Amino acid sequence: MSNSLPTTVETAPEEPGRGRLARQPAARPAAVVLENIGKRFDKGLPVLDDVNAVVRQGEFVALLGASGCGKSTLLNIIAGLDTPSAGALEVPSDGAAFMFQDSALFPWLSARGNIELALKLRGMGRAERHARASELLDLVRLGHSADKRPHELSGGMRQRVALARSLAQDRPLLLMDEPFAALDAITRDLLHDELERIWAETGRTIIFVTHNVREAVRLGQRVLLLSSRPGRVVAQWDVSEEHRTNAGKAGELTSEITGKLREEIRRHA
Amino acid sequence: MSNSLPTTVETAPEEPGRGRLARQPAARPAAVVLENIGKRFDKGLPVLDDVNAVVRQGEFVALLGASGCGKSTLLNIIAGLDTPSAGALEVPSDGAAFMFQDSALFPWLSARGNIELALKLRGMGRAERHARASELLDLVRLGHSADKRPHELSGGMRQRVALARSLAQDRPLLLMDEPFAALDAITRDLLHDELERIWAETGRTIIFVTHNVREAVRLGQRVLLLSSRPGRVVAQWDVSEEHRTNAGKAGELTSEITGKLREEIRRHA
Amino acid sequence: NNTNKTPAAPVPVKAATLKLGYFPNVTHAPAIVGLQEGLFAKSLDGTALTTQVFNAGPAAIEALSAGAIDAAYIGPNPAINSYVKSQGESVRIIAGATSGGAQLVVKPEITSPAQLKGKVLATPQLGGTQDVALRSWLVDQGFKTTPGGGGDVIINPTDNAQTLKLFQDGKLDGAWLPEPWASRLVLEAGAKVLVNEADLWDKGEFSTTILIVNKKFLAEHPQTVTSLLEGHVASVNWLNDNKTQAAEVINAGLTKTAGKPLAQNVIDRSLTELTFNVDPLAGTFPTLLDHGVKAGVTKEADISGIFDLGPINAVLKTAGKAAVSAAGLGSE
Amino acid sequence: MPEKITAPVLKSGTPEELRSVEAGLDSLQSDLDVRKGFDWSRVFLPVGALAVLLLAWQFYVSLGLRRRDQVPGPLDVLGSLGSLWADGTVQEALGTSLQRGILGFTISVLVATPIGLLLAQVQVLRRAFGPLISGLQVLPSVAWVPAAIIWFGLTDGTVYFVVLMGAIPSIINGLISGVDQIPPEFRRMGQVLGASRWEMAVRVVLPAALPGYVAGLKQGWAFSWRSLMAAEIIAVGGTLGFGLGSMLEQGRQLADMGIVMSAILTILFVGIAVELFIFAPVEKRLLRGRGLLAGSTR
Amino acid sequence: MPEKITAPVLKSGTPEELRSVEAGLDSLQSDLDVRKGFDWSRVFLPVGALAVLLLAWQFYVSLGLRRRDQVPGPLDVLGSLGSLWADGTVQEALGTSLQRGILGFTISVLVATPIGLLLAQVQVLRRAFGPLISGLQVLPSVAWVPAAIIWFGLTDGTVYFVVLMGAIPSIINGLISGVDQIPPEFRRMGQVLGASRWEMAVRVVLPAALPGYVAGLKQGWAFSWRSLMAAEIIAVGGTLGFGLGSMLEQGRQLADMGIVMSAILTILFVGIAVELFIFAPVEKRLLRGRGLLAGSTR
Ligand SMILES: Nc1ncnc2c1ncn2[C@@H]1O[C@H](COP(=O)(O)OP(=O)(O)OP(=O)(O)O)[C@@H](O)[C@H]1O
Ligand SMILES: Nc1ncnc2c1ncn2[C@@H]1O[C@H](COP(=O)(O)OP(=O)(O)OP(=O)(O)O)[C@@H](O)[C@H]1O
Ligand SMILES: [Mg+2]
Ligand SMILES: [Mg+2]
Repeated sequence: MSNSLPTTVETAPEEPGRGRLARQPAARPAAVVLENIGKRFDKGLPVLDDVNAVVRQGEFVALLGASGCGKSTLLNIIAGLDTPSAGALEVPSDGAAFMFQDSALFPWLSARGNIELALKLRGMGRAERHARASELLDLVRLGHSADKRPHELSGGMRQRVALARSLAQDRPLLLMDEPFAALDAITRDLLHDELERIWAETGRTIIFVTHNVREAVRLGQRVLLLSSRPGRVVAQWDVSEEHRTNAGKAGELTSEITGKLREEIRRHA
Repeated sequence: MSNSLPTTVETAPEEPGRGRLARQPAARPAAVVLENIGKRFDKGLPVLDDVNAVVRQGEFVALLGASGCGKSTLLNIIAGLDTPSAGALEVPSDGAAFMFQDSALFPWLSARGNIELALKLRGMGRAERHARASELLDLVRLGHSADKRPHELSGGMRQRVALARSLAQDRPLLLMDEPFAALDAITRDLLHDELERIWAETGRTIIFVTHNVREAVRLGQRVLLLSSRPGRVVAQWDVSEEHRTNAGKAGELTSEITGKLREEIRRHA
Repeated sequence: NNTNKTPAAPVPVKAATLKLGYFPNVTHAPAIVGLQEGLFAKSLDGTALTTQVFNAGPAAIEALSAGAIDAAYIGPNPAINSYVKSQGESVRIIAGATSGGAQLVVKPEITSPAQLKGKVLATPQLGGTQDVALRSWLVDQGFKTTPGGGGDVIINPTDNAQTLKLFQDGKLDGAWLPEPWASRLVLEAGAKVLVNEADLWDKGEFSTTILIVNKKFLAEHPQTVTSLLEGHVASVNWLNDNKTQAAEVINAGLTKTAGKPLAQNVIDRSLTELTFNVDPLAGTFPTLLDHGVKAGVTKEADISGIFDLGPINAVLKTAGKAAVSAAGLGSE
Repeated sequence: MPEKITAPVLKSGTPEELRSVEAGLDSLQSDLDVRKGFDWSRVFLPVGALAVLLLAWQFYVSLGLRRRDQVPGPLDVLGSLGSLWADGTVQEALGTSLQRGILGFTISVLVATPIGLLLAQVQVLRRAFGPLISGLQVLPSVAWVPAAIIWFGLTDGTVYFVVLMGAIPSIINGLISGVDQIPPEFRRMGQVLGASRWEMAVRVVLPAALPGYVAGLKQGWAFSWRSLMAAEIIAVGGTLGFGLGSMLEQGRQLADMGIVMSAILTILFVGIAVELFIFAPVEKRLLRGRGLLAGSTR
Repeated sequence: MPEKITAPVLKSGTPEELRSVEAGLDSLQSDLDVRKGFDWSRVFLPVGALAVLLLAWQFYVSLGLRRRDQVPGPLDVLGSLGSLWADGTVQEALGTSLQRGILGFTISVLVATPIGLLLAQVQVLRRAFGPLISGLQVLPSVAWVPAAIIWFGLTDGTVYFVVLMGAIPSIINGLISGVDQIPPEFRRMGQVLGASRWEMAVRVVLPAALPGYVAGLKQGWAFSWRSLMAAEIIAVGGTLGFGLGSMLEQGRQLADMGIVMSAILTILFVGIAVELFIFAPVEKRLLRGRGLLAGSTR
């Protein structure tokens, strides 16, 4: 179920999404359209060059790529936090929820305060805010540390607070930059399930970056591979229902993607 | 090849280390001895309680545990950056090299500058410093970004600079807190090999924290599992040469450790 | 200078330099004229003269006390204060310079002292000559005042320049001021003279500016002090002999030090109000002190010994003029 | 039998050698600190330092290098302070100045904070007015006196105007500096969370800049207090109350170093008290809340 | 055919709607900024703001609410400034003051920096002397004048002493505040790297605190300049040169608003120039080097 596209990207995957969701991604309108996006910082070499991609509403897309290839930069551009040096993009008018690679918690607020601020800024009332924050903290298994300040939390706990905060935002598009990198395998599994449940329930469009190919195959409906220097979408794979149920098939896809990634990295090392 | 020790820790593993190193860990003197270490912050519950462990000189030990269980706290105590609230410890008199969980690069120095500072503080001359820094940057595949400031580096690149900086320190004990968490699978593999090579060459004692059980089995001679709330060494496994050469055996050990980890986490969830 | 190699009996020597302080003000005309006309330079032959211009009394006294300057033209009050506080260790008055020239000027609609009730008046500084004069005069008129500002008439000790602005703005009803400020208020702000301080004193004479020296300097360099006094006397004489040129010379000096001359009518009126006289009018000093005590701004103090008029009398004698009196407050 | 040792026993690996004592002490100290309530060393140490300085002063005076009226000893000053206290002058001056200082500073903070935030957030305004404000900051208080007198006469309005003109630019600059040091990800996060300009300023930028802002407030307080002293010299007594600045000036007019030193000591005392009982606790709380206290000497 | 659009075309998902223009403009702006060399808006904007203020002033004056000699218009002041320039007074005053200000500030920095570092690093010293330094900071310049005259006479020593006493406590406090805000991991990293106390101070603490330190320097510069103005009033001419403070005081003594305003404008000009050509570039470089420029309005 793979198709490597060295330079061009199929804007609409022919294959429908996983069966567990009744929706047909191809039929749904695009949520994010990237057209020939290029980005260079100051005087440096281009980081992104001619990136083309379409993400349909409700899609769950995994973004893979070597360290430093431009994944975070691309998410920043999609979120409107950075402007591309070239190309055009189409994004939802009401912005995106974004979970940064570093947790970027506000150090003057407790874990709960950080989440409640996100809720407050979307206009939620005080009582509701409190209840919802507790819910989200429980979701990320941090109910017991709600009143700790970020500096009193471990790295993984901070990441979970950031995850909860990004979920607190009620936006149709959710961008996540390595959301589970600092978590142990078990907590990660639990949160995978939670994220999938939320995705299924709310129908959000999710783009997430990961270095864990297994995770990408486990969660994504589609996996995009970014090359390095310059970053470009060099391959994409659709993940079907079959990959999900059949461990062997999933393993096969995982090694295929890993192989392609290795090939990409070798080109530059 | 596993022995679960719910509360006590065998101070000297009976099994010799992997064959690829001729040394016999049990015969070598202890580098780090932790005796009934306890730690609580301010008014909170104890984070660590009655931690006992011995790490012999030249040993490569992996530390596993749920997110927030106290791994970083333990490393801080070993490094002398934090004092335990109870217990006694024995550490090398000349301190430890330490790679923090967050890269903690100095933002006013370039990647090279950060590494050179570490070299300078161990008293290395200017010319040698420059050459050694270049070497280390190449080692972590960042030769091309030597002059970038931390804020111009991607998360994974920052982590690699921090790795290079910790290797720049010439200390017999090296503590690493999730050193590869933000790296893609391929770069991670490359750096695993490099780290193993350096370990074999220099005979340093290495204690590293990871959430990747596979990585723990791949690199460690011994794997310690910390429980949560309070943190305590609840199990340890010796990783033999056999696990290294036989993929099946390694997979077995990995799932055994994962199972034990799951059990530990479930006790608290 | 100020060398003191033999502590037991210092042999008086001529000082290498004399540091003289004064204010860029018409009341310090003897200093300005002495410098402008080179009278000090001539009399101090062999001793270099450096000058220092001050804007306010405290800094001048502090400098004199510390030996940063050796002699200064100054008002009588700072000199008395310094003498009292240092138990006579700091300064000596060696000559008078200027007298007269202080008036209570008020808004034109105020024509009698009785109308002052509840009004706001200004003086140059709390406890200063004019401040004391105003307070004691008000007591004589039957008003009560307190140094804190309360009483029947409110007294605001304020910088003279600010007083002018405040008066122009109608925020003050009057002020007891020395020259040239009394003149400036009259000529530039339409004030009217209610009281001329001269009317309150015997023969209309009261000290406005005097010449003082550091006590130690006087002991070590009496010749230099005498030379200074020669210049001073010459300067006062010049002022009294050249009334027509005086305004021009003073204004030239003011332009150099203060940056700007006084308006012609202001300086003319000021000079008619002021008298230049080497007599320090020692006899008025006990009264000055009494007034201060009466007004509640000074305490009883002993100022006998504040004058050292020996040198000036020697100079006057050489010139064939009458000696001046210390009125029992020091050597003659 | 696990032996409980609260302070860690540091034994070295092979040669039994103590680990860098310095580092151990440092971390010990910072750890112990956090636990206590009010730390009395915060009061005793400065008082001790002051006592040492007083002794040095007494020693200098007893050398007899200067006339006693020029450089009075601590005891002379104490006597002078005592008599000023007895006739109520010190209390009056202290009360007047404190009231003016606190009111003036409060107004300054209320005026400067929104202006500072606005300038820090809107580039055009900052570029246009930032240099001007730095320019105003270096204007001496006395420069404002003529204008203040024209507008307010000899009333407390003049005093407050001079104080405001002294403190406001400093607080604005302090706030702007604090805002400049905010790590950009906080703003970016605010933007992601959909903060409006107002919410960004109040919920993200201001709290993020708080440590720098408090540092600016400290400098602003110093400016306002010094400006107040300058303003109180404009006029002594009369319609303007008698403050510490007036007392200092009066001492100079009367050539009475006892009064001058009494005024200086009182001003110094106010400064130390404000630091000890207002700024120090605020700063400490702020730093502790952000985990910045570890390793700091605050 | 990939169409190259440098500015992003922002189209919305379903209802074709423009994304928050504000955010777009902001990020556009911050991105463009970084690229340019010297940005002339940094000079034109403040000059423009000044021009607007001058016009407002002229307008106020032309209303004729006040007598012209009390509130002179910009043109009157320009005339007065012109004549002062013609006779060399302004140049002399400016030169003297600038020289003193720069020298005094430099000495202050050299003295205050080691003291500040020491206090920031050693808790006992900080607790003992920190409050004292905050107390000294609020002492008005005039409080130092009598002591300075006693010790240094009427020499430049007196001026510098007053300037130092004004600037040093402020710079120390600024540095301490900057050090307090250092994230603790930097110190910890320094400790791990085996930095000695000295290396820690110079290689870790000082550079980490640099943004806060520069903010403190700015406040210290303001203090030193204002103290200088106060010191220049002690005495005019003679052994003490004629500075801007003397010029201002002279104007006040003469009640000549033309001279007063000329002095104020010159001081303002110096303040603006120092901000524009010294502090602004230093700050900008510092912030840019640390990636703090994005989103900042500096
Ligand atoms: N502000 C900047 N200035 C200059 N170069 C930058 C800047 N930000 C990022 N870069 C460069 O852009 C490249 C891509 O960075 P980015 O953070 O997008 O990588 P990434 O794919 O997220 O990597 P990682 O997996 O390590 O997080 C890197 O080479 C980095 O050095
Ligand atoms: N300064 C502190 N004050 C209070 N509690 C703290 C502090 N530092 C750590 N903790 C608590 O100690 C516990 C262990 O933290 P630690 O950072 O050691 O976890 P960890 O095992 O490294 O977790 P992770 O894998 O997520 O990094 C956490 O519950 C955390 O909340
Ligand atoms: Mg990234
Ligand atoms: Mg950790």
